[in-house]
Amino acid sequence: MKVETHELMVCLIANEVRNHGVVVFGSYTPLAYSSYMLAKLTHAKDVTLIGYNAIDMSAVEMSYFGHEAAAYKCSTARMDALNEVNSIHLSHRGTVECISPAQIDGSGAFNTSIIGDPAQPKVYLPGQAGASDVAQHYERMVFYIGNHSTRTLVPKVDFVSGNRWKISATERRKHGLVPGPYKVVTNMAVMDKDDEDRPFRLVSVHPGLSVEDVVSQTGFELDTTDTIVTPDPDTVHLDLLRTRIDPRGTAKLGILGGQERRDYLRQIIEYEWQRAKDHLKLSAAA
Amino acid sequence: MKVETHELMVCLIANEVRNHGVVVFGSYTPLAYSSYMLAKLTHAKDVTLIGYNAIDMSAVEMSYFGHEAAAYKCSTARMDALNEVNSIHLSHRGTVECISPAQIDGSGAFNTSIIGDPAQPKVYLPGQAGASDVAQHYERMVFYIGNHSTRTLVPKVDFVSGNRWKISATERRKHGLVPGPYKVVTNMAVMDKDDEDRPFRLVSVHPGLSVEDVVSQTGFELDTTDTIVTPDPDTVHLDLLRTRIDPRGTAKLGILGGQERRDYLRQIIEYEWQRAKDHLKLSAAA
Amino acid sequence: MSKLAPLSAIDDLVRDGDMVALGGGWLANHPMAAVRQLIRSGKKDLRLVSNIGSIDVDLLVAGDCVAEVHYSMVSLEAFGFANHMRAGFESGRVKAKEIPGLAMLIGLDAAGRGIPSISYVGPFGSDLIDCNPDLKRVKCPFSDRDMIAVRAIKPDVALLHVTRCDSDGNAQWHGTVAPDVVMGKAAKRVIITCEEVVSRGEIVKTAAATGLPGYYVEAVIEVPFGAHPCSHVPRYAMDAFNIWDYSELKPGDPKLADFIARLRGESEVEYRARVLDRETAQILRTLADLGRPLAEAA
Amino acid sequence: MSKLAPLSAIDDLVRDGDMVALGGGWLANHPMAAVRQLIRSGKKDLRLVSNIGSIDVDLLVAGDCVAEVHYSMVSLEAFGFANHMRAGFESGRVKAKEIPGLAMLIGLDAAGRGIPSISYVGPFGSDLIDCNPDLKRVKCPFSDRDMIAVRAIKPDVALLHVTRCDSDGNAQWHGTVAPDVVMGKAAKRVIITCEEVVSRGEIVKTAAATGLPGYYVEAVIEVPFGAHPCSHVPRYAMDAFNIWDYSELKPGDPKLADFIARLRGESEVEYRARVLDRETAQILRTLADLGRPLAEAA
Repeated sequence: MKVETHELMVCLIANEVRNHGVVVFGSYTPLAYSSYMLAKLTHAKDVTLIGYNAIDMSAVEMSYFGHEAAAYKCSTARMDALNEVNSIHLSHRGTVECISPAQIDGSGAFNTSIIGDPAQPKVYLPGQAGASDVAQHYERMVFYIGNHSTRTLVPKVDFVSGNRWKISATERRKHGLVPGPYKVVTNMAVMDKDDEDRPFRLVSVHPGLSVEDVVSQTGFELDTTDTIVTPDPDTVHLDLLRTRIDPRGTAKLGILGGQERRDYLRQIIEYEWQRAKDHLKLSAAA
Repeated sequence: MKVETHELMVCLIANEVRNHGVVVFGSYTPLAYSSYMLAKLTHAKDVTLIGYNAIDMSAVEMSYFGHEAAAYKCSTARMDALNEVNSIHLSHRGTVECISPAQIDGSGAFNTSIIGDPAQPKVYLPGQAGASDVAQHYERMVFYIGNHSTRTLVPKVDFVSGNRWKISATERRKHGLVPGPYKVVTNMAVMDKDDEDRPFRLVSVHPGLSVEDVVSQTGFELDTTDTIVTPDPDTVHLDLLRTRIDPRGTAKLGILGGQERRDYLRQIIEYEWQRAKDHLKLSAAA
Repeated sequence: MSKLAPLSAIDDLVRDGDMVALGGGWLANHPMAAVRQLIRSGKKDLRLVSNIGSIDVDLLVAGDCVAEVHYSMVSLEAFGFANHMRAGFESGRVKAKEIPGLAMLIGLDAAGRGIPSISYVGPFGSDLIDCNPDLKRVKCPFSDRDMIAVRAIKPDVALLHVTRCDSDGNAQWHGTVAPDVVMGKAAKRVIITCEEVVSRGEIVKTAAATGLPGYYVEAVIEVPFGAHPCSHVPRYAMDAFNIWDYSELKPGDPKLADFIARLRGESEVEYRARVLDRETAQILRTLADLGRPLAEAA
Repeated sequence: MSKLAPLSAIDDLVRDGDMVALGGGWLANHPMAAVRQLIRSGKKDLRLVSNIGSIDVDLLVAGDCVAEVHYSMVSLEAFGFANHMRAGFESGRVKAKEIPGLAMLIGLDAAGRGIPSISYVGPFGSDLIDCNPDLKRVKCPFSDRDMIAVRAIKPDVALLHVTRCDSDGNAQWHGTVAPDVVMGKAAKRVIITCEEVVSRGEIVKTAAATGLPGYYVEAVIEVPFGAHPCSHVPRYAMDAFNIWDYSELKPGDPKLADFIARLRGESEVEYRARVLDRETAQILRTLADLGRPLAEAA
């Protein structure tokens, strides 16, 4: 059974979701969403998922049009965007968040703001939303990158949208922050960083790739001492993902770019639109 | 038709409620509550009443046991005790509040905290709740005092629980505060103060009392230049108060003290308890 | 993971010397069953946080559980002063820490939001500011306006009584909520007592009414009439005769010792059996039912 | 006093140069009918406040109504970048003011609560701090901890779309509320558009669902499908094909001028007639209905 890259990434991220605390869904990131659903259905039944303003939702199917409405149908409370967000983001309640930045560098700084000279930016990116706050505070951070290259994993970001202010457990505790891992999961490899002064470790390279493949595509230093091959995902995870959580493969949007992403999205929305049409016809007939 | 003192006070306070903004009910103060209901039913239909955490309640009958439940049955929203209270108390939305302190002095300072030397208080009073914040910020403040005497209207309060920080319209505007009157309504008279440096004006003395009666019972200087006799309440107000808003006269609790208040309270609760018993019997019979 | 627990769980979840925030306000919806349990288990030196307290605070002082009270107001309202608290303060046995009402809420808010302090445009003229080490006169860093900084208030425990709750701790107040939610977010441990435990499905159907999500909550305890003798609208009105009798007990009165000993000697079920016969319970419900807006009353 | 108004009331309630906060988040529930009306009435130099914006912000820039955008994120999500906003920023025609998401919420919160600034434990390592005059590095006056002060953000107007509202402005969101409530409390004037105006009695029956009480609100405008092409769950899903077509328009494209001219030339009723035939409306409702939790989907 061939594991697709986005499936491998979903399962790797799902493992980062532990059975406590709160996970908030940010912008539409179906790769991350699928990971959260997978964890919620398996090893993290007690994690509180918050999607949009729906607190404590059950796992929902990753339907492009339907997941927002679904979240409200199975949640136990409504979140206001202020106190509750503060409370989760700043007060040690948020446990893991996934962010997909345009650039990340070896210091752990990431950029979702601009490309080029900050005084005269060449490109304006969407902005960091809550990422700058979350990366500083959360127990666990995962950056996922669908196109591992020296353009995304750069020597130095053009602009620091945010970073892991304090990284090592000692420093984090000293500043009142919860310690926890700082990881990067890409289409090629898994990396992590647990000290301000040491480089990212190359934890594993995905099956079929060599350490050298990864190092050559990475713009910053990697410690490759203990690098292994990324283990295959749990087959239960993979099966749940394919058959129940994300049967249309929306997670793949997370690793596609440009026109390829748009074409893939078009297929998904056409399929679901047609399904709604069929449903209407059936209801009318009944 | 003889007007009782508490009725006169209710009607005088009702006139201070204008047809805009928000009025929040604090502790159980049926004299003030009755005033708010009266205003809401007559000249201030657009004022927003908040009782307990029931926002935008309609006027309710001043039943001792029932008014809290009634508030929830006819309100359009629920107040959280934090942001909403901040928003009303600090951001120019609250329009009038009535407070009944143990002491008030000629500077406008009031005391609901302690009697005696602050280093070694002789008596601990209940505390100022939100009064210190409200007296500073609200457009209109009314202090009502059921036992006008030199023990309540004192030369200098033992402790400043709160005050009208800035009083004159000029000073208030300069400090970002909404200008508005600072009044005292007692069982004998009406007073107001509109300048830091000038004494309270004796606006009116209640029918049957002389200016001298009031001055001799007041521990601070009064400007009696334009003092008039307190006009009779509007008969529509009085009728509504007696027949619909407060048929059992709970407002009178606001001017009684000690054992007299307890005896009066006892009558009210016995009456209402019996009414509930009768209601149950009738329901059982039906 | 179910958080359902018996009332006795409070014996372990609250420790001597803890800072304990008490929900409810005025004579409405204080967590009285939890308060009684603190007395039964003989807790000592509690540091209470009460925004608008009444019989909850007074009874704990009468039961000799309290070292200090942080409050903006405590009284028995129409029934009179909180006599036992007053006597504790006046004798110096219990420390009085009055703080402006908004400052307390803002301090709790700060704790819940992980902010070490929040400044606001507080009561500059009040004598309560300069004698309180948790308040400080500061300037707005942008406008140079006067402000009062409030240090975060972090209770060890919050005791909150709600109408309905599921076993995960998703808590719904149908009536007066007072400072409960902000206390719940500020406290390290939240103990919910509720009139009724309901299924998750019931909560999902009425999610807009959930005031505190379950991830704040450590224990859920079902206690019918858990606010008695305070009100819990819309379910029941306050039990004024019960409060009346309590308010007749003066500090030093030998009857007070009997009163406390009786509370200590009975379980909550026995308490209900003693003070809430079938008729009284029905009357309390009817008194809440009879509260009506004026349009209907007319 | 009824606050009901026609959509054209926006022409007077929003002025050129106003700071305008836009509710909604992601591709959910932006106040799109109000946005279209701003374009129709040819507003200029608006200073937008958008927490997580998308087509709302982008369309206003495309319609040449905007001088600056305060945002923490704006994108068309899976559809791609907000191209017109980007072009505006990159050409210097529109000023970009990115601010951390929590800082924006805290600044709005401060305004609503009448506090000139609130400090928090913000992102110390971010380059967004030192270049922003509305953020400042400060110390907690008690603990000396590092904090970031956020100046109050006071929009002139907030445009918010809700599910149901009464004529007094008591507003209920049944689905995604995003930063709407905090924006509504911060703004000097609040304009509510709603799917449906309902009676006060309806609101009273469901009071727990009211997010913004009427005293914040200046005008209530009934506009069915007022969030279209964004979603308004649980009533309708986003109109992805409509957004798709919009996302194909590139800055400078002559079709863009036609697109804007067409919006300008038609009323909101005509807009609905054009883009929402009966079948499309039914499909959008069905797409929302078909969103289910997994237990049911299985």
